[in-house]
Amino acid sequence: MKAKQYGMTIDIDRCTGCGACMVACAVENNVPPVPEGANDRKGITWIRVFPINNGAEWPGRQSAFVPVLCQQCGEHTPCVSVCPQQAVQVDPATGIVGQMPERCLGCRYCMAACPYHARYFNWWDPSWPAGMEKALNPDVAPRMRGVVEKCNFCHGRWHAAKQRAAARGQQEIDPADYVPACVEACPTGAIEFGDLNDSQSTVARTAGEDHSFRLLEKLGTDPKIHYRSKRDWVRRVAAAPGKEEAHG
Amino acid sequence: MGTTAAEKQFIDRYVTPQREVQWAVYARQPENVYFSHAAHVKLAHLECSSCHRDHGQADTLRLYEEDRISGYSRDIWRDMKMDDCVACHRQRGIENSCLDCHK
Amino acid sequence: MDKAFIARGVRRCSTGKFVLWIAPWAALLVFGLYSAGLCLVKGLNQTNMDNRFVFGLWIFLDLTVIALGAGAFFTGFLLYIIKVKEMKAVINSAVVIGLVCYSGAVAALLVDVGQPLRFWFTFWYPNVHSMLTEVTFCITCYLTVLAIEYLPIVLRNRKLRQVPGFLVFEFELHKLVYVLAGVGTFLSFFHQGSLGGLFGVLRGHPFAFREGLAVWPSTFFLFILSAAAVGPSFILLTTWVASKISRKRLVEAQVLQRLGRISGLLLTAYVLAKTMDTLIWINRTSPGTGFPAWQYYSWKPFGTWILFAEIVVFGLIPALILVAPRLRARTGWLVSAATLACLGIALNRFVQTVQTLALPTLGFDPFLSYAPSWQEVGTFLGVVAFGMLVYSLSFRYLNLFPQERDLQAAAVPAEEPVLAGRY
Amino acid sequence: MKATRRDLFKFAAGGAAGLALTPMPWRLVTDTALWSENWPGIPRPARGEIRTRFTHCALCPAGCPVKARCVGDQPVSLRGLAGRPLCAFGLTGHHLPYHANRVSRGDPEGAAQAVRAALSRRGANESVAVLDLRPGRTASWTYRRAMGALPGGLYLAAQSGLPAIDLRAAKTILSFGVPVLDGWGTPANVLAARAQFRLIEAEAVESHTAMLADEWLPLREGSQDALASGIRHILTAGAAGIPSGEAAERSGLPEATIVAVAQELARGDAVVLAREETDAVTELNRMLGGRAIVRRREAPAPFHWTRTAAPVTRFDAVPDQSIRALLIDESVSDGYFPWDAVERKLAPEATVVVFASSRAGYGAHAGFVLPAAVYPEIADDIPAAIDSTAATFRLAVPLVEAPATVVNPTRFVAELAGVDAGDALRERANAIEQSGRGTVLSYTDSRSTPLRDIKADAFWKILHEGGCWEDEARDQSPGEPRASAPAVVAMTWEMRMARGPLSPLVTKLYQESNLRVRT
Repeated sequence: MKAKQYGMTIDIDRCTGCGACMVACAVENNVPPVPEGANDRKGITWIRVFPINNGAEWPGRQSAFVPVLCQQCGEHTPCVSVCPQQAVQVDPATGIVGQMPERCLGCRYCMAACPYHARYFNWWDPSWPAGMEKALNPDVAPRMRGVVEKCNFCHGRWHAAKQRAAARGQQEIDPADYVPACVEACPTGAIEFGDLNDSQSTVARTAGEDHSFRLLEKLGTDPKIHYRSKRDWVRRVAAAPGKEEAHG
Repeated sequence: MGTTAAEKQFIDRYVTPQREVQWAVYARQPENVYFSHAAHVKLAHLECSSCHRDHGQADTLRLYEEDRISGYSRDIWRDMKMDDCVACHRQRGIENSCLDCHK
Repeated sequence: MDKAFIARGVRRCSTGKFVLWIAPWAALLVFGLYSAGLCLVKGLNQTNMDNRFVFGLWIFLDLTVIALGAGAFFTGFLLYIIKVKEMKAVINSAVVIGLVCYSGAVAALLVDVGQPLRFWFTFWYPNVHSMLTEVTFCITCYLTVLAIEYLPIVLRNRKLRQVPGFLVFEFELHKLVYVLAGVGTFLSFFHQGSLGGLFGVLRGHPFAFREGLAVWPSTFFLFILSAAAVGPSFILLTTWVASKISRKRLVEAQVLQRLGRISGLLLTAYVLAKTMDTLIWINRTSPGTGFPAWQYYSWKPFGTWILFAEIVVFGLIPALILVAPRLRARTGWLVSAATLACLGIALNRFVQTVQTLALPTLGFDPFLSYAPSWQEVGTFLGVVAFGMLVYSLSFRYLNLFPQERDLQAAAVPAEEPVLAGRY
Repeated sequence: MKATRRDLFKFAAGGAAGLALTPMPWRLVTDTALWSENWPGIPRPARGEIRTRFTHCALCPAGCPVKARCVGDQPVSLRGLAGRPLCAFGLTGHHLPYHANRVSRGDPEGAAQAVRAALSRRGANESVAVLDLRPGRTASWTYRRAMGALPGGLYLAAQSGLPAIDLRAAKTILSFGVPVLDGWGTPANVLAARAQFRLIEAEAVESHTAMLADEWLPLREGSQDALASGIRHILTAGAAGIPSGEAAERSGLPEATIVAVAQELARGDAVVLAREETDAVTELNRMLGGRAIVRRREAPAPFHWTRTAAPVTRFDAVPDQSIRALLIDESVSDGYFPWDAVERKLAPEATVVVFASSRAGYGAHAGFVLPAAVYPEIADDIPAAIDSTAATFRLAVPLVEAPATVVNPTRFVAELAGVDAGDALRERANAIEQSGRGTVLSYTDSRSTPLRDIKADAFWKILHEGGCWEDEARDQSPGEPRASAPAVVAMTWEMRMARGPLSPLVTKLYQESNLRVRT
């Protein structure tokens, strides 16, 4: 089987900041709601949409939304090398950076290492309103308190696709059969998903387009999430490392 | 049905009050394991007995044992441990990263 | 009433007085245990750390305390490997300090992880590429070494040595001391370094990221050097404080000065190295990752003053004082210089941990601030109290300062027949 | 021999050393680590056969088609169909039965008696009324029939015979605070038409729509009419409205901007949308006379319903202090009246009964709160959205079993009035089927067939297994812009946030992130 490099291209100009991706992700991956009073820094959102603006006042003011999820770094993957007990691993077959909650000690070193803040810690044991645990997705195991978790391109769906392929007696999964929840949920089709190694795939094409960039590219972590915007200020704010202007 | 004492008891306990039977599964893997029988039977053509013991042949079932602290079936820790999965995968040269089997 | 336990020939305050001194620390320890217990039972939601500020007070504490505890291995190194005889006067105290610091740090670490029940995973499934693995292994090993080094000191207690078996054991153990010192030194060099590496390898945080030799970023070596430099200062400081509190002369003056001198020399070397490292970082490393270095200091309150304070106020100045014989000779200068040095190391560790996490990386990140919750502070204080208790008890019942008795005898002649001192 | 203290120490030390050699400590270490994987507090998702079921989202009139992934009968995730995406609320619809402030029990008998008592002591010009927060449903017909049968019965609704907005016919849209790009109308339609129309969003705060609009006019709070009539003044060359200077003065916008907007509207095919439609807005629309405002034909209903049904009374047309007993169906709502507006209409000591699934609504003020089923627990049809030019008939079918305690509002009201509610949805379906108009789209095989080629039972089956009837788009005669606005507040994002019911996961949008602001 040829090794895949699953990746995404996100068209910022298409994102309406509706938040469907965030909610769909939480539903798909059994991410619990935070307890009352917890803030945005203690909650878990595998994909998070940041509102940004060009810092100007009306009429010059412009705003946009940047969805940020695990960038699935392919090189010097910051979180992999730091984990003291091999709870993080880049799957050679898919290029997906996997996090193993059951192996995780909860030292949070990987979170400190991640420049995208795409990793989340379970500060509480997961809890859903009475009865709602019936509505959990059987393909994803709920995590326990005290471990780190993150986006893994809806790996439950990858398993399901594998399963269907196997039932058909095939090894390879059908690309159309495996799409992460956020991609599926996005009403404007701002997010494209596919195999970057496959030159036929949409992502492989759009990733190379003009106006496309990656977050903190200069860190040399070779992220597999490519962003795109025709607006210069968006590229400036989103691509540039920590500037004082334009905070969400 | 209900001829033997056991069957009768079963009917009184579960069928009549329509209660779900809490089946004790020897091979119940932990929640974080994704196991596809299709992949192992249809693609790899494994015999059932190669993982599950020869329940087919036996006419009595072993007692189900469960670890008091971890709550896992003892069978898993006997011959369905992760090490066993990994060993077999290695042997057959199937790529094994955590995410292959863990969900 | 506990006279039987107190070493011959030294004076200790009355039991009642001692209990009074112990009591508040004991209370603090209990409070610390309670806060730590909360974090263990209810989970880390008890802290004010969050997904962005993943490390807080505790990691800062660990790094600082371990740096200060370096006095233990370094004094041992000086005494047994380089044969600096003066160190004999403080080695026991140094060992206790080391033990206190390291056990405290390890305790704090155990509370800091989300799944303490899985602490052994690191040993069972180690990832050899992780600096944290290195730290964990070295610190646990070194803690064992310290315990073994501590044992003979305990066994030499007046009461315990009545057990013949102990005496023999202690004697045998003492032969090992050189080996232990060697091993301790080796381990310490490594984990002090890897503690530095911990943040130096974070290419995700260009503020902390450093290039270096092979797998080790420059901070690896800077941490070794700084720890070695400040260790003696801290021993100096603690000895001085102990003698002030107990109102006794514990060591001869030149011992402290010797400590100060060593500390000063190393500190000078450290300041030079640190300066060079900073320059390289500002001009090459940081820009290379797309982050102009000025940017880090554009976030109040972390202005460039912090860099200045770290290198000059708490680095260069104490270094100069300590290397200057005339200043060193004056206790006031000596002690305050040592204090500055210790504060400097704390500031450096603070910058490494807290400032690194506070600075934004993405263009649309906010600058973060964080204040520890009372549970965190409680645990922190618990560790401090634990240290005070162990040290106080050791000071009272064990022979931490071999010179004390002679100084005592010299001060008060014929207190009791001099011969009585040699058993 | 007697044991000394030292022996005790020895024993302890020996015991500790010995224990370390047994497997006990090691097993303990392993098992506790395993226990940390499934200690109490970590729920176990149910396993079972994966099924797919179709329904329609009843949370707003968009009524988006829903593809539910179920384990056994329990839906575990909802998805839209290709090109018909779900919003954040729709995606979490299957959580609503478990939402936090759900009304669990009530006192139906007590409520019924109270209403009957109220009826008996009803004054000459006092009325008993049903307030329907989602008019245009089959349930609404049942209410109207019931009220028609009751002496002094009134059927109250926010709007009647609303004109539809045909986005395809609009080139320029001036919106006063309407979240056009943030959940208004049918998102799929809006997205499809987005490329063709230019959106000018006049709103005091920078809402999501304001961010995404082609132009944002940050006018002062409450200066909507000023801007509207200012524009009118320009378009009529000073014949009507207020001078643009004054408009600029009051709205806080540069005069040049207002003029530019006016000119843009003048280019034709422009429509003005407003969250609160006032005369100024209506006048402006009438003047622009865009083709975007069209009249929509209602879906057919059984003849005997239309004969016996009470007329739709606009809520604000009811005289004050005249309602003796008020029944409010809050189980689904596309907008609501502020409570003080409702209170004004009530007679002293009036009886108020609220059917609600969430405690966040009128329940606080009502004498009786009866638990109602929530989507997706109940079969209900969804009225056509404001931007659909043709009538539609689609069902939200139950995916989850409703708790035993819930009360069916329509049945309750019908029994009260002695009207036989029967299987209203089925009757309606038959009526539509007899009309033979329009086409039926089935989601299971995504085929659309003319209704006349389908038998009644087949039609009913399709409606239940995921299918939708759409009227043929005839009669596009321009609709009359509404004269004056009822004091209804449209169900915007903020409203949903405030009144619920909500999935606990929606907190991701405003608590675990700062994407949305909860007001």
